[in-house]
Amino acid sequence: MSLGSVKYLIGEGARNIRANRQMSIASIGVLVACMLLIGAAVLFSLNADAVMGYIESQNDVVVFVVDEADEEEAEGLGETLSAIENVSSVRYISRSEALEGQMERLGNSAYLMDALREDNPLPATYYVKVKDLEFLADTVAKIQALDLVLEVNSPTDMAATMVGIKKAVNLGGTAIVAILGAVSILIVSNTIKLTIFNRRREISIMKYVGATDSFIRFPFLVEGVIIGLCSALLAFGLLWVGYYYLMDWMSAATSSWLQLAYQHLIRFEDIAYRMLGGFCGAGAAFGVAGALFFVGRYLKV
Amino acid sequence: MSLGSVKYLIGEGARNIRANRQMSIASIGVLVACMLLIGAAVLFSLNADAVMGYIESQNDVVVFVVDEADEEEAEGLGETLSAIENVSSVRYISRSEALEGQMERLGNSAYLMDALREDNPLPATYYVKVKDLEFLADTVAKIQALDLVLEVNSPTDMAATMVGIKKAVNLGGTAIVAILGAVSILIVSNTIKLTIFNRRREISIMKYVGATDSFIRFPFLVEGVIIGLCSALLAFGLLWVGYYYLMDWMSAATSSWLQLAYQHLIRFEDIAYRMLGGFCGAGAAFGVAGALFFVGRYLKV
Amino acid sequence: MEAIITFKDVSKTYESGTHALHHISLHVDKGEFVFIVGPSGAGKSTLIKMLLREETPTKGTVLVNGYNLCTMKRRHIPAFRRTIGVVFQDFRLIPTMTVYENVAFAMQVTNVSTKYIRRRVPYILDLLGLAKKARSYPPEISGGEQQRVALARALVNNPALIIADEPTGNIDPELSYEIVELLNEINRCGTTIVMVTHEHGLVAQFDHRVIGIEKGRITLDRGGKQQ
Amino acid sequence: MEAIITFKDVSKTYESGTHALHHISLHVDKGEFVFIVGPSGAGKSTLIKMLLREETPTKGTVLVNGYNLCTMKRRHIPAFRRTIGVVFQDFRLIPTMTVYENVAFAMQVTNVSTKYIRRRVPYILDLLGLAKKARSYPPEISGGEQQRVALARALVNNPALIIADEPTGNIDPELSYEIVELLNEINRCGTTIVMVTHEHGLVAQFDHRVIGIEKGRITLDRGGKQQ
Ligand SMILES: Nc1ncnc2c1ncn2[C@@H]1O[C@H](COP(=O)(O)OP(=O)(O)OP(=O)(O)O)[C@@H](O)[C@H]1O
Ligand SMILES: Nc1ncnc2c1ncn2[C@@H]1O[C@H](COP(=O)(O)OP(=O)(O)OP(=O)(O)O)[C@@H](O)[C@H]1O
Ligand SMILES: [Mg+2]
Ligand SMILES: [Mg+2]
Repeated sequence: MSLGSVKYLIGEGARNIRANRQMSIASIGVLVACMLLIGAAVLFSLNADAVMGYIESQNDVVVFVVDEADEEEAEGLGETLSAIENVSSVRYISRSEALEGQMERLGNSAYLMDALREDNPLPATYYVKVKDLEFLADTVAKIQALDLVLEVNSPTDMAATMVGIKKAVNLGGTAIVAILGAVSILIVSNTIKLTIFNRRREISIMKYVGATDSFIRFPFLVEGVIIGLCSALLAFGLLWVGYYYLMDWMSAATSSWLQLAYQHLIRFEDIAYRMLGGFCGAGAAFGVAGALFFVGRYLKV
Repeated sequence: MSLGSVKYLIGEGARNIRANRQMSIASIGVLVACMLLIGAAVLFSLNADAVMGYIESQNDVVVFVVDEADEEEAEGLGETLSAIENVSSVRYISRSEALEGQMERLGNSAYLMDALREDNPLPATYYVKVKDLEFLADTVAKIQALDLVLEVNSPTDMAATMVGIKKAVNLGGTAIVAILGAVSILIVSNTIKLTIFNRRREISIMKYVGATDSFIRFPFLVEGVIIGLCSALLAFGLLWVGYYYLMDWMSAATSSWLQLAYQHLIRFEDIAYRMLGGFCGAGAAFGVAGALFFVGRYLKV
Repeated sequence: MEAIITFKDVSKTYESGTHALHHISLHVDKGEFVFIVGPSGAGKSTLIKMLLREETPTKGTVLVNGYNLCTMKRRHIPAFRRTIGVVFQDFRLIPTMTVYENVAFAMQVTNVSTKYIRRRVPYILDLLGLAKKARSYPPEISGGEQQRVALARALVNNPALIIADEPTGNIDPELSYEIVELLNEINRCGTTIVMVTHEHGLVAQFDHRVIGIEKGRITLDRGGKQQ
Repeated sequence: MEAIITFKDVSKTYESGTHALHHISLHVDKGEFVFIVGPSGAGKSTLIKMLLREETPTKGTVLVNGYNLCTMKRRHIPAFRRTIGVVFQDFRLIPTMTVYENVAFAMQVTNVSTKYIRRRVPYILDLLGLAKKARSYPPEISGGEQQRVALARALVNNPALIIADEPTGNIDPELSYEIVELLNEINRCGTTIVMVTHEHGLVAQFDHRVIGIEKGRITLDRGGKQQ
């Protein structure tokens, strides 16, 4: 194809968008709708993941130190604990601190424990945070094997739950995005089919005048890619604005729970480039699919 | 219109589906996709709600009874508590039971508490479940005002969180369904537009031959309603099958968390009728919208 | 005699700026047979479209079959159009309906009984030599056959006024003659006929009124000898 | 002389079961001007569609411009079609393109320079009296004008073979004569022309070869006196 032809064909693609205004607008509407859905699902699942990660990190393994250990030995244990692979942080609570904590927890009924002040039955304690709850059992076994350790209480059930939820969130998020993706492909390809079906006569006339398949396809490709990219930009913009409004609303929320979640939400900028890239890719794919797969059947004349 | 005409027009509607096979299939595809999305969102949010409701119901208000109360008086308090409006159930733990519970919770370190056996410092306790966490503060105030009540420990923070999460789930669920609904309407109406745009020439010819607007619209209505109802049944069936497979998978899951969730999921039969009704309504609306709103613009010849 | 078509000083300018008709005034009486002739682009089809209210005049008044097409309400248009049978220059057949259905459709809109439709449509198709093509779709038949289907649709309701825009453009001379003969027959029973044609042969053979249009103006209006 | 069109015992039966052509054998030499006549539904358009490979024969062989249309590969069809200029009976103009664009499109597919297109298209439109309609869309022009656009598109590439299926059906006799005169002129420069027509007047005026088709069979093949 000569340069003149290519210029002409690109011009044709742009002209077709105007000539088939009704169809172009309908296609853009459908595309934007689908991209918005997928974008929202991706944002939601990334955020759920982030929040779950934070909640997970809040779980402690409680290590009781034998009463015989003095302060120095206890500190040594702390260092040993920190050195274990899966341990991310270690917090020490001495025996008296432990008692006070216990009393505090009882609230107004704390005086019930006053009797214990003289003969503190509570052991010194290490609160250990692990990096990955999935390998909790391993880590607990390692700690248990250490000297000076009286007892290890690990949130095994909580850990199982958290690991379960996190897996569910991951799996669910992926599944939702995949399902939305599949549904979108179905919807979008049906829309392309309808749009091209509308122009089957035009396509056949072009063939009768001696146009090659690629000569007919190219403007469809240009047209589809332009429509796809416009939709991508529109969807991206709408999602950005919508996300900012949502963040704004959450930052103003009084619920401590929402506040907590808010602090661990990802910022739009963090995934903006990838999302824009994905949208543009999907938009361009729209043009390619239309020109390559759906125009084809009407070219056989 | 005569009966003969009505029969003819219904026949026309059915015939058009076959005559415009490509468009009919595309429309059904788009409709089914949209209905599946909305149905899945509704199922998800109803289930999330049910599971949250269960978790919420696990929260106890702890009522400590004054040491002076004897067994009989304590029982009387139980009845009084049960009579309070927002209270759903009441569980009594005597002083010795309380101590044993405490020791059990300490696990292997229980012997630390052995010393307390003689002079049990723990009070008898009522674990009170409330119906609605939102009115927890009220209920707690009422309990506090009762005789024989030493102290009330209520999960206020937990309650606030739970209420927050439940609100978020409700709001989120409604929002998702609403957004999906809006997006679906956009997609579906664009599809109707394209389908009817495809037949604008046919419509104008009918007008030139002397057909009234309603004579042209009626077959479109019949056609749309048939397509809508077929899509509704298809979507309903797919959702049913999908839900059953999901339930099957969850029931076989080893995670205790998934098991717990599974036991509180709603059964498909519980909402099947309403969902089928909703789908059929939406499907019929598809036909009506097509015939009333979108055919109109091409009738003006 | 009573006028069935009256044009009073009608002008038509299309949105594109083309002046298709200039100050046309015209009377056609009930029962007349009128040929309209003129070069390509003269405004013949525009005139025909005006009779059907497919286009409305930019200026002037059009009265057809007792309806004032310039002031009539939109909801009265269908009833008005049913009083007219039209053959369009571009046929305007519905491609998703068979030949039979295309013709039957024009009857269905008038609310006549199904039984009558079942008898009438085959009769008309047979009259125009289309009996074998009843179950074909328009894209599957020849140009002349399509044109005859359009004619069948115009005739099927026994309208008081038949308007035909080149009904024989795709038909061989022998069949054309037969078709105009058929229209002539129908005309004798009292139906008014307005026919646009390029075939001077036909115009000469059937001695009817001839209206000539050139560049949007009437340049000829010659009564046939019957008048 | 060298044959540009050869039909060897060609039969065509449509899917609907219609036998449109029966054992047609036919030679057209380079530089000939052939009229094809026959009643409606005789199979003239089917023959024309065969020449373009719009339809393929059920039996027999068609050779056009050196291509064997029955065995040729799908990817060679466009190149083949560019060697032919066709006027379709139903015009086949693209409704979303202006008159100018419709004609220019036929040149764009042949890869000629934009400069040449810009000079050639207005020239051809002017030749057919369409200069003023260049920027109109097909639905906005008269039937005869549309037909002339179809003709302009067929002529614009200076093809070796021009096939015209009733190119004057919607055009008044004077202009029809001029158009056939134009084709005659083109023919004199060596272009082969095959034209289906119903107008016996034209056939008589231009003394060329006439092929008559009836019920799918050649019933007449009369050479013009030039031969
Ligand atoms: N919809 C339209 N919009 C703009 N201009 C139009 C439209 N229809 C027709 N015209 C123009 O109006 C003029 C008259 O057109 P009309 O169709 O009435 O001609 P005609 O006499 O029927 O010609 P023909 O014999 O070729 O059918 C022509 O110049 C044509 O281009
Ligand atoms: N696509 C098709 N499918 C089935 N039958 C067809 C098809 N096209 C044409 N026919 C039939 O084949 C026969 C010949 O048709 P053709 O179009 O060749 O006639 P024609 O000579 O061009 O007539 P006209 O002068 O009316 O245009 C007719 O009976 C027609 O109904
Ligand atoms: Mg006309
Ligand atoms: Mg033909």
